[in-house]
Amino acid sequence: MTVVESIRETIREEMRRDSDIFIMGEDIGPRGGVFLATGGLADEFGEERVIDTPLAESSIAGIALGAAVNGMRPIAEIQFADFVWPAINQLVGEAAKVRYGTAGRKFAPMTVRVPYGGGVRGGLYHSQSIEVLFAHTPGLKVVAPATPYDARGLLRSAIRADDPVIFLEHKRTYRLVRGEVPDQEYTEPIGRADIKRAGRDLTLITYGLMLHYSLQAAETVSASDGIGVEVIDLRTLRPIDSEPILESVARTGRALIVQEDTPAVSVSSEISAIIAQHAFFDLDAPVMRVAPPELPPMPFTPLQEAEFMPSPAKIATAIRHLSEL
Amino acid sequence: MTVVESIRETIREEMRRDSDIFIMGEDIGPRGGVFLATGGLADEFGEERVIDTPLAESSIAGIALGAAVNGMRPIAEIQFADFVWPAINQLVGEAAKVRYGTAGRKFAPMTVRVPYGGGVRGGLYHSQSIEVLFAHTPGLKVVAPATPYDARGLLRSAIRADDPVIFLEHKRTYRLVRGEVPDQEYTEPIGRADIKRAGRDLTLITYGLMLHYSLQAAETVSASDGIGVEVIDLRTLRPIDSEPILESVARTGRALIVQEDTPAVSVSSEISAIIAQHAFFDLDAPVMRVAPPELPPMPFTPLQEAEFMPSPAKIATAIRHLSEL
Amino acid sequence: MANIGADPIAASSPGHVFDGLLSNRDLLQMYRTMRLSRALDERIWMLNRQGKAAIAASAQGHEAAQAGTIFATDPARDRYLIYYRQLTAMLCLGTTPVEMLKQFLARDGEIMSNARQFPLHGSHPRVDLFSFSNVVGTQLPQAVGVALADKMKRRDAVTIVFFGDGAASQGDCHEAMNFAGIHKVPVVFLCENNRYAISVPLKQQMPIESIAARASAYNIPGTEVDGTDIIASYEAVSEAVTRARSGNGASLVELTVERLLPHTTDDDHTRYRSPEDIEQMKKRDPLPVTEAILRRHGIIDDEINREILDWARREVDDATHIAESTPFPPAPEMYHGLFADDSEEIDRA
Amino acid sequence: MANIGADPIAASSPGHVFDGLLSNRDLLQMYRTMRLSRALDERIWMLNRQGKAAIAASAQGHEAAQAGTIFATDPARDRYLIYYRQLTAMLCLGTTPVEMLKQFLARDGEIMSNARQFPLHGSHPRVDLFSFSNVVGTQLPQAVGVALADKMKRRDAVTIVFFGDGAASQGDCHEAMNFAGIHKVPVVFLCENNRYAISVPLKQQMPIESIAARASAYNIPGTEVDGTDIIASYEAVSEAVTRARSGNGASLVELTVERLLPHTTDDDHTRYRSPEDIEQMKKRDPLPVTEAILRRHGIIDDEINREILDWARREVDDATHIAESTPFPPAPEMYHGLFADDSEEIDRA
Ligand SMILES: Cc1ncc(C[n+]2csc(CCOP(=O)(O)OP(=O)(O)O)c2C)c(N)n1
Ligand SMILES: Cc1ncc(C[n+]2csc(CCOP(=O)(O)OP(=O)(O)O)c2C)c(N)n1
Ligand SMILES: [Mg+2]
Ligand SMILES: [Mg+2]
Repeated sequence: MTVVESIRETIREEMRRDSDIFIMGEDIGPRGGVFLATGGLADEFGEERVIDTPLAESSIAGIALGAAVNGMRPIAEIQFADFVWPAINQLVGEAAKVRYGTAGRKFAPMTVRVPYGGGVRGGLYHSQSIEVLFAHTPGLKVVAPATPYDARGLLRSAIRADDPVIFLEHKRTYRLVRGEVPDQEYTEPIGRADIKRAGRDLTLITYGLMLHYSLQAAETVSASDGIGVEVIDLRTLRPIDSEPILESVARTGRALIVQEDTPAVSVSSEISAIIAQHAFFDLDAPVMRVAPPELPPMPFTPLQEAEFMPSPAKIATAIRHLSEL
Repeated sequence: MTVVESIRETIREEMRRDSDIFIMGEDIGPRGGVFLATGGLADEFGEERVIDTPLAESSIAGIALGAAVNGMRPIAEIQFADFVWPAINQLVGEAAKVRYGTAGRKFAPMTVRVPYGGGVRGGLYHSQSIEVLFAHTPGLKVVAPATPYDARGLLRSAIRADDPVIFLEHKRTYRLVRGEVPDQEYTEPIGRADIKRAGRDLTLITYGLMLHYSLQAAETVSASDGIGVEVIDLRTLRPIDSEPILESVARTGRALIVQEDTPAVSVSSEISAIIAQHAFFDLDAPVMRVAPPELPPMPFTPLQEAEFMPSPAKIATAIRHLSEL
Repeated sequence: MANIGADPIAASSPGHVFDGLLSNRDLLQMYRTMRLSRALDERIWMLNRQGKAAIAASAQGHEAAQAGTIFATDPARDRYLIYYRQLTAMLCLGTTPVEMLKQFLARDGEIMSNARQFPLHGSHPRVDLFSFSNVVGTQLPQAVGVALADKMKRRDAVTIVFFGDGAASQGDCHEAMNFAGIHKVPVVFLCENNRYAISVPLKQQMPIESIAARASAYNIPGTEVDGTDIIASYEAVSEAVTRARSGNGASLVELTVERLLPHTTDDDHTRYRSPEDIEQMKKRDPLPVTEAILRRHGIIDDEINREILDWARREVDDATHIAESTPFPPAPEMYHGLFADDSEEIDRA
Repeated sequence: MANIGADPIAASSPGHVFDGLLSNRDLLQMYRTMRLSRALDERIWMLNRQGKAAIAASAQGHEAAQAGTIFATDPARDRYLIYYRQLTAMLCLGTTPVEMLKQFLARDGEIMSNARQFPLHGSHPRVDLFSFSNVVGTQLPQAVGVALADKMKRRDAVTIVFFGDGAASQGDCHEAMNFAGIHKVPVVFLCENNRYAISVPLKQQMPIESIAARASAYNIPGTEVDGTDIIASYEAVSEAVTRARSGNGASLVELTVERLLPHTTDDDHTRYRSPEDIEQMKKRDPLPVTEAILRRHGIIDDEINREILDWARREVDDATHIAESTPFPPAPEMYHGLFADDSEEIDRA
């Protein structure tokens, strides 16, 4: 099953289970969403539970928030992450603070699905990574699965959570990444990283599409240089699960963080800070990062998009470099 | 002269110098701004160059952007940082990418003044620190002066810059902080940190109001424990000036980052990451941070606001702790 | 006050054909609450001047509009998204003076947010009411979402969302009214137009005179009413509420009022309001206007009015005493309630 | 084509009293450009199907509206904020087929952003035109700012900002029109209403039929015109431009058109458009409509029309050849031009 199929089927099952769940967004109805993540749902659940909204992201978020505090469990789709900016006020300014600001009396069980990421010839406005602000904001949970299995388990947890969850779906993984997904119902806990590959020599921390590129790179360097890379998939960007990272670095003494987002003041900065504070005496080498240049993500023209994106080859090079320090 | 006076006089002088400069925002006209940062300017320059706008931050930013690309040098005021969220789309989504996205043909010489920060009994919506997303975004420059001298020199540079500058003014420093400001015209370069206090034992990196709390703490520990703290004022949050930080850490072997913003995925994370990567072999101890808890900044009620804010005492404790590691 | 009949009257003030069900008692109750609101409002301003209340926005001038509005709704089933200028509405909804003062003094047990937020922000223990933030305009799409949920669940509840003329300039106002118009959700957009957004006068906020005139852009009814007239306000809101309750969707009601005091205790409106403007607006103080209506209907006389004024002052004095003798919430309390699962530990500062 | 007179005629199509100055030659020029646009549009779609163009949004159905609009403006002094569906407008503004194809093929020397952006995004080397982003609606406040600058500097320039029916739902649309109404800036809000925002039909986007009807909320004139009628479009825009030029401020012109193809090459509109809807809309293809007008005025006959069609195909064939044989921009070029001061080195990936 692909990532997008697993998301669609999870939404379908949850909507069958709980009539308080409804979905809203642009083109999610008869069109089935521009990525078909909601394909067929309008037919099954009708237009009252599958609402095609006007082109207005702030109200998509604000209306979902209002419905959530009044007993519903909305799943809002922002068509592309690049268009989440108009909704920031309602998500970061409002939704994140509802429970805290009412001393626990009101709360917002809402899930905001945000397809993000590049390597899809999306240019400056269909390629963005937008996790930084959400991952910084107290009151939000931010999930970024990379496999069909994790997407399904984490989306279930997100939909059932009683607080707002920003659910990040990497567009490039939608159809590219396939994987086994058990039929029986299961959930994956929000806030838990997952070791996707064991290794003794170096700890690589990543998420999203970069997980797959990193796993490729890990195979390459293990074959070519016999370097054992432990690959940790963050899966949740807020709260960050530091235990497995620190535990792994304690064993390997080397940490490499790989992300698609630009590096300055980002998730990779925080991982590095956590390691530099809590695993300092375990480190044998500097904490290194693989990330794009400090430019707006990302040029439309192919040679430049390729230059911009981290690749398995670039990651492998960084691994070799770090293991020699 | 206070910080707010130095800002007001700088705007006045620049507007006298260059007729392309105009200011816009809520209540900046006859009211003179809610902090009086634009007091008297409407009288001097008239309502065509001092525009009281409707209550609509997205259009404040978008209109300033449009005017900037058409030859003007707008200075837009967002009344409180907590209300910048509706403008994110026009600032981060649009303004930051104008020059890059037109291959250099169009550009936006605009300054966006954003009063931010807490310790002013502002509660959850008049206390926020909002620098993270701006500091993360390629195409923006982000300035956060802490003294009247720096505010004046950096605001001049911001207004004269040919690219968008987010100019962060800490509300608590407005009247609290006084300092000498030369009469003759001068500028301070954007992108340069400044060593505000020399010290041999520990490097403290900070900005904004926390600079002043950190300097107090530095005096305390030097008197009480003879610890020599070097205090670096970032002044610019994008691009971050790493040289003086690395150079200082190379001498002290210890780094403490102090910020008012919540720590996860923040400016302090990036400083820590820079040190962990480029000064690793100089470090004698973990890179530590002083920052508030991971809660929405910040409770209105006084005991909780005090608990939330880093204080000179908390900073002094952290300095002592780190210098014993 | 046994001498006041409770039987409905055909109340009428010049220019109004009143066909509602306001009884003498209702009108008296409204008036008493307005007097209480005014007395409390004046006390709060004083507490700020004494350095005890960090900040306050005054409801003075908005009292009739708010009383008329709340009395046209049903607190037992309706929902309210308020903003900071709604002291009178809060009192009409049964909030006590002590509860209000604890907000301004940020004391322990404050009902809306346990003093984490500014006064009038948070939610209410007895009424379905909230104001999540100080960010002007955000409540409008939220209200539409609240009403959408009720529509989906076929619940008999109307959502009243309050906003000022300033909020009408926000993109969120457009998006909210547009969606409400499309989906016919049971919401009443209640604009208290006091002609100023802090210092910005209406003519610099919008190129038209009336916000209600925009209702047609969203295919909803819009009415502009004199918000100093408590009966007119009551009637206009009643109609909108009835419309929403009977499944006919949203309405926009604009109540024109005066902001008798500066924007907040931090403001000085002589910087931007002309002496004439200030003089003129005082003539539209809703309290004397309402007092006159009640006198005309023989609901109050000098004696009763004095009783009411004395009662209001006593209430406020007692409440001030209680609130001031209440401690601040302890610091550690702030570490709780960020998430449903409180076990997710927040590291101490 | 020497057999075509250039002298002005009283052009008229059913229902229009034409008092503009469109000459035969103008009409012919418009029609030729529309034919070129259509041929180029079809070629671009084909290049996408061949895997050579990553994405394309088609102007098919919008040609008359765009030609009529551009001919009512003055490219030498006016300013244009466009969006992605404006191939015809770009050609009317003098952009060549090669320049357009390089955008869709992301080739070196692409004029708008050197292929950093999607087609039709960036700016123009010869016309003051830009489209900074794909974020629908953002251009509206930006256009107001552009026009505000011209007003401040007393420059004789009108800003035309194009947007779709979908963009009208954005808060930015409200904020932009409100400010434009207050400050009377020289801007024309030009809505190409094709009744769909991707798959969302008008009735789910707004509770009213016409976007122009909202103009009154901003105290600006609003007109709705059949955008398949090139003369009507020209007239409506001329009036708005004249108004702006003479210092009377903003206008909203809504041109109703059809989107003849799916939203983009990634879309399949049979998922959400009924066969009847698709059949109906084809009847409003502006090309046959315009051809008929020109034939009626004796501006073209079969022979001239064939010449035009052949010319358009040749132009597109030649352009395709040139564009396809142009290389992609080299990778290192991406590291330049983030800031005025390019010396601020960007570390290589
Ligand atoms: C988004 C946003 N921008 C600015 C502010 C600062 N501010 C607080 S109240 C106010 C004026 C509101 O005016 P109006 O909506 O008319 O309400 P009124 O105070 O007049 O009752 C402003 C600008 C804010 N709270 N939120
Ligand atoms: C803010 C934003 N949200 C969503 C999108 C995705 N999107 C691109 S075009 C479009 C529909 C636009 O419809 P309309 O404005 O009517 O223009 P049309 O394509 O019909 O000409 C959408 C939803 C976007 N580009 N920007
Ligand atoms: Mg007002
Ligand atoms: Mg459309």
